[in-house]
Amino acid sequence: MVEQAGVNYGGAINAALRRCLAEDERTIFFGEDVGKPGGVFGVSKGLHAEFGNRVFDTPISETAMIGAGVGAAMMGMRPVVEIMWLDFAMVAFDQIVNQAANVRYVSNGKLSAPLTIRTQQGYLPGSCAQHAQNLEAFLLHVPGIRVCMPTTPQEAYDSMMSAHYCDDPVVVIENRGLYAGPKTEINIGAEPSEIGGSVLRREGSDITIVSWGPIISEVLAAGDQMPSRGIDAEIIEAVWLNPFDWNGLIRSVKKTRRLLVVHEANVTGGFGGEILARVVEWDIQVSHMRRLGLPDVVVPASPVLMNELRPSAESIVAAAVEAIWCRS
Amino acid sequence: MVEQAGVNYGGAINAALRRCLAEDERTIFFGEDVGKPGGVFGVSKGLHAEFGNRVFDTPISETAMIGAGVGAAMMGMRPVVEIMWLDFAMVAFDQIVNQAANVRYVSNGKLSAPLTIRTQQGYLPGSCAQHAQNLEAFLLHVPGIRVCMPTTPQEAYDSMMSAHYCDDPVVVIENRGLYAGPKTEINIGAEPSEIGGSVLRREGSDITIVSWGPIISEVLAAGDQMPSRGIDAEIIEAVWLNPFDWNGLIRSVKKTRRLLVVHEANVTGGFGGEILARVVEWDIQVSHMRRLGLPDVVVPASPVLMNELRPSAESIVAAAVEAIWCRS
Amino acid sequence: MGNDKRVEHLRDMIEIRLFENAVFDLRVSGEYVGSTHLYNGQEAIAVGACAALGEGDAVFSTYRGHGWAMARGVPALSLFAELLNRTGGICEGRGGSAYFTAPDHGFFGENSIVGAGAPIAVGAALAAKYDDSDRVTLTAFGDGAMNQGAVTEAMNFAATFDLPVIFVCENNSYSELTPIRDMVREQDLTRRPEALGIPAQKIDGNDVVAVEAAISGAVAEIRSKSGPVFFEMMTQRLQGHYVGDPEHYRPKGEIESYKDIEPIARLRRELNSNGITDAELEQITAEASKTIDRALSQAKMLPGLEQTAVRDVREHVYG
Amino acid sequence: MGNDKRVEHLRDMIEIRLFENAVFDLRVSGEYVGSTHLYNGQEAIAVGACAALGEGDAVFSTYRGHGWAMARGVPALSLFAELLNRTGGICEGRGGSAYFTAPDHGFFGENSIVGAGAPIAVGAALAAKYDDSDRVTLTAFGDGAMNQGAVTEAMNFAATFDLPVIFVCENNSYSELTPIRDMVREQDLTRRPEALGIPAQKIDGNDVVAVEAAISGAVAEIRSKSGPVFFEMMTQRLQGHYVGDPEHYRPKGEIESYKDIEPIARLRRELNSNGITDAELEQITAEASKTIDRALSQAKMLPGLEQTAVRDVREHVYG
Ligand SMILES: Cc1ncc(C[n+]2csc(CCOP(=O)(O)OP(=O)(O)O)c2C)c(N)n1
Ligand SMILES: Cc1ncc(C[n+]2csc(CCOP(=O)(O)OP(=O)(O)O)c2C)c(N)n1
Ligand SMILES: [Mg+2]
Ligand SMILES: [Mg+2]
Repeated sequence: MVEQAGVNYGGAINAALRRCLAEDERTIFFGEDVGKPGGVFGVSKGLHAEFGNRVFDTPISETAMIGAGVGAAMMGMRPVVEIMWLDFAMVAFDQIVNQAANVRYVSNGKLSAPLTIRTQQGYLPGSCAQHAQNLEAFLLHVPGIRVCMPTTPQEAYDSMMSAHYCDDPVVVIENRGLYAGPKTEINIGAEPSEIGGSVLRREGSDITIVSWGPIISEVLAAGDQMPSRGIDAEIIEAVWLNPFDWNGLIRSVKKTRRLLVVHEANVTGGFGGEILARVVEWDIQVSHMRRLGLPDVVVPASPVLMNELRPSAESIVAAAVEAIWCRS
Repeated sequence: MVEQAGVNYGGAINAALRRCLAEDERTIFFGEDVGKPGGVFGVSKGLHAEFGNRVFDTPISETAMIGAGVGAAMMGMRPVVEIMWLDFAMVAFDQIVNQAANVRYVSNGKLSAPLTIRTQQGYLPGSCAQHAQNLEAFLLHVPGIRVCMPTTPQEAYDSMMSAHYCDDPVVVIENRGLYAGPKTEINIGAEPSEIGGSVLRREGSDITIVSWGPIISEVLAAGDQMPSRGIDAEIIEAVWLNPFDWNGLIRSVKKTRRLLVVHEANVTGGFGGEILARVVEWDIQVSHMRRLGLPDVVVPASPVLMNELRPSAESIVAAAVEAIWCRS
Repeated sequence: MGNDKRVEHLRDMIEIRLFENAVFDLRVSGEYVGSTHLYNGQEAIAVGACAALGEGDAVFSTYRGHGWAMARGVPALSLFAELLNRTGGICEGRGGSAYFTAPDHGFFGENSIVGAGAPIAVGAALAAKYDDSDRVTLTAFGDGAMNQGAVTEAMNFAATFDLPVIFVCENNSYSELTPIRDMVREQDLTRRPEALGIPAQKIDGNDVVAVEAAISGAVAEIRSKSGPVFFEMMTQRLQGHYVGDPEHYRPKGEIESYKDIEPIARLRRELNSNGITDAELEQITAEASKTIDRALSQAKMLPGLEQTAVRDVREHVYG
Repeated sequence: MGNDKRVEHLRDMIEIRLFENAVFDLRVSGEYVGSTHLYNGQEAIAVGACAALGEGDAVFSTYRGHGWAMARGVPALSLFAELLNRTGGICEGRGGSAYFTAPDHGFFGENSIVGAGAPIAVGAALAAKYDDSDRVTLTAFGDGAMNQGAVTEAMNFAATFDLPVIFVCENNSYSELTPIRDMVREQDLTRRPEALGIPAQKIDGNDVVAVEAAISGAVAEIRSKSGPVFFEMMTQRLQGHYVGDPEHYRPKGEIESYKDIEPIARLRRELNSNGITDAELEQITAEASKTIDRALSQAKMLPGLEQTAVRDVREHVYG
């Protein structure tokens, strides 16, 4: 039964969590301040009141939280654990890398850990170094962990639902700058789809730009500016990074023969390198490939400094112009 | 004053630690079982007896250990902290990613953290999943952390010395399979060199193979087998991964026009992708580039299974043959 | 507790001991490779504890967990097979010595990261609040693990939410190669859980009867909805931390000093004085020995992993 | 303690309060952006503690550390400048509200990862064993941080090696938006360090005199080579966890109930009854107000980061 709801990004996640809790008894949801206070970003508002002790606040113990998620999932629950910032998961990274990721493989499939870790990341103006990193590349180097980064209300709703019904650990990386965004009508109630998939955000023929996370809005803005420079960009949002929609990417690159990857993470060791490497290894003939991301620097707190570093519509347009005019 | 010493890999590290402790009062060295027992792998044998409480055993508290290293370094010491397996650093990853890495940048250079973390990693036959990962790519995505992976006694000695005198945090990744290797004559006592640098392990003209870690021995064996297949490989060992010797790599690739990266880490998100991406971005004309690594799988304990997965001289030769004959 | 039950415990402990001895030989002779941590000397803890648990209860141990797996009823055959790269191994070769896992037997596995099993066990206990079971979860870890933050976090989490979990600290006096007494200032480890509001008790971990009694009591309390309980079980290991450990750090004569207090010797003596004859005791050992020998020879006859598991080596993986 | 010293403490506390009020206004009006955690209500702890420390001692705080920076003597000007994206900011804009760092003042910085500062402080204390200093290190963290494994590990490490460090837990009864009492079973947090062998004491953290006395005592003991000490300082915060926190979780009337016990009101009352007149007290406030106002207007006149720091934005970085 597909219904519509007018929600913003945070509201969409709230709606998805509510639905998981309502329709699936195995769901529990916990994290710091997510219960009675309804979450530092208000995302879980009302859930504790509605679902009682299935939604609860935890001590500031990320290792215990994620570990408890792994253990509960092993016993057949479908826990959703909120880690307030992905940066904070570093104190508990063992529970993701060495524990959650291994459960199914090492037990030869006798156990699984259908755990969803909801978290958010990224630099907003004024974020300090320890609250500003884009760390998806770490997770993408861990076999056994699935990762998505929704940026619209519909994507957020859908990916939370897919993550919940996935039989393996999924990290859903949200962004605090999006929670209070504009309301849009989204479909709710449809059968959750399998994890995976990308969204074609703009069709074009000259260059493929693949991106993920909130920087996609800069990419889209850049895409809109490009026609005036004679460039027609195709823009793919990789909502799911694992599994990644390689087929969609290949199709597009075969058409445009040019590729630009834009991510907010530091360039070196970021997932952009993986994408370029795969295009090379698959022998797709391209005339130009580049990455755009944060230079290899810790994020400074001052927005004045941060703005010098972060990719922007401007730098994205410039990269596209270079791809088309300087090197074709 | 350059002297010679006949040491194996473990002995070389022991010699370097002894020298740091002897010539630099700021040196302290601690970790689990490194003091009185002399280390689980015997690498620190005799150091506690010689240097007393400057070499000591710690509780099994990696977060406290690395944190203590960061704090002591901030106060002007030159601590060396041993983390028995890099896998175990996952319980304390915050202290590397969010703490050590930030000290100099965020304080605008008023503080630094000249800390050396000695650790080792990798899969040997029978290693269980949690003692088998090759995690260098995580560290290479963290601006502010330096990384090296020595594999010979001389490299181990030199990189430990360079790490010690580096003013920023360095992770020295060793390998337990190498510690008890054959003794060789190495130079000790020379002025420590700056961090960085690679070693040209074989000169050749047909294909550049860049690799790091103990898999280099498979690469070298493969290189020896290749002439019979009409291939003359150039083999670069990237002893330092950050800073990486990009110039050395470029020089070689410009000559051979073919590149193969071999690492033991999982392929997806591994540092091989970064290398291919850079070659692309620097517009170096190549006819063929590939990566070889562990497929995206948790390491199984049984050597029978593990051997199906790990790169070997055989698979390296095959990759080179493909590069030369199927696609030039 | 009557003699019958004691005899059963003795048999179980001897089987574990003989299993481990066999493992030692296999490892030393190179019939398999990989890091191996034996349970010799600590058998009373797993055997006593598992005797007090029900089928539906969940056990999480560390890498030093062969004894726990066996005490949960996992057949020695499937453990030998796991080590010897045979199909039919408990994890088809993916787990190995340090990662035995048998959920069918309520054994949710070993764990090779010190302290990491405790939070996961707490999660299993958390699940019991919602899944209408009366499952009790037990997690075992060493003295050294007490210094790993994960264990404190897990205990506090369990205390805060009154979770049905039993923490068993097997204090064998060493954290790997270093005496625990040198790595803590306060020697009484039960003070830590107490400081978190968890009732805690020191138990003679060499006394299988005492162990069973302690865990039985805890299980009864927990099933009637009380929160976590902690036991520090005092014991010793009778060999190196791992197979191959030269034990240079071990004071001379230490192992000999355990000769009479280690759990099997102790229980034999007790049964002796309860009227069980030496001949009867030898009979038990002989039977246990047969059981283990048979399991080993059966395991050796299983097909190698080459034939099956290799084909599926990438299954259950998500790159 | 005489009136003079009390008056000095009052002035310091008021300066911090007014600094934080100014910061609140700047943040709310959007003159700068970024997460900001104010110290209002907890001033007696930083002021009392820093009064007991010497120049060569080292302080590590959390993100709620503006008061600690000021109590260590870091000029308000350089803190305002840091927030307002001006050159001359204490970290030239790289640190921001949550990462003030001023080693010249023995202030080794804020830290925005809960609990992470404790192990680092322990490292600074470790260094003092070797560097011939008699440095005492003090690390402050919140009640909620007690549940972070890092803090237990740090305390145990310090206890095991008798390190010269003072752990100050500022118990303001909330971990962000959640009452600490709901997140622990045992309410007395001093039991935790005690269980690790660390002497621990609860202190009225609103009483600057009591705080100074406690820390002075600890410093004296530590300088004569005793090990770590722990204080749970009972206090309250007088506003949200961060600027912008709507504080829905806060029971009605709670803040009002603090009116008379919060440290500034308390000390004013005390001085009043010691014979200091209201007029004299107002005079102190007026002077403090002038100091802070002047610092702010000076900061606003500093050149923006655009002019200098931007050029060097990639310096000290190692990609
Ligand atoms: C996080 C982590 N640190 C270090 C190790 C290495 N290690 C394995 S066992 C062990 C000693 C554990 O001692 P204890 O907890 O007393 O257990 P025991 O081995 O005595 O059973 C250590 C340090 C590890 N596996 N994980
Ligand atoms: C590891 C980690 N987890 C969570 C957070 C988010 N967080 C920031 S402050 C805070 C509350 C801390 O409470 P407490 O320790 O009592 O200090 P207070 O804020 O009251 O001073 C939380 C949960 C964080 N910064 N780091
Ligand atoms: Mg032990
Ligand atoms: Mg608090």
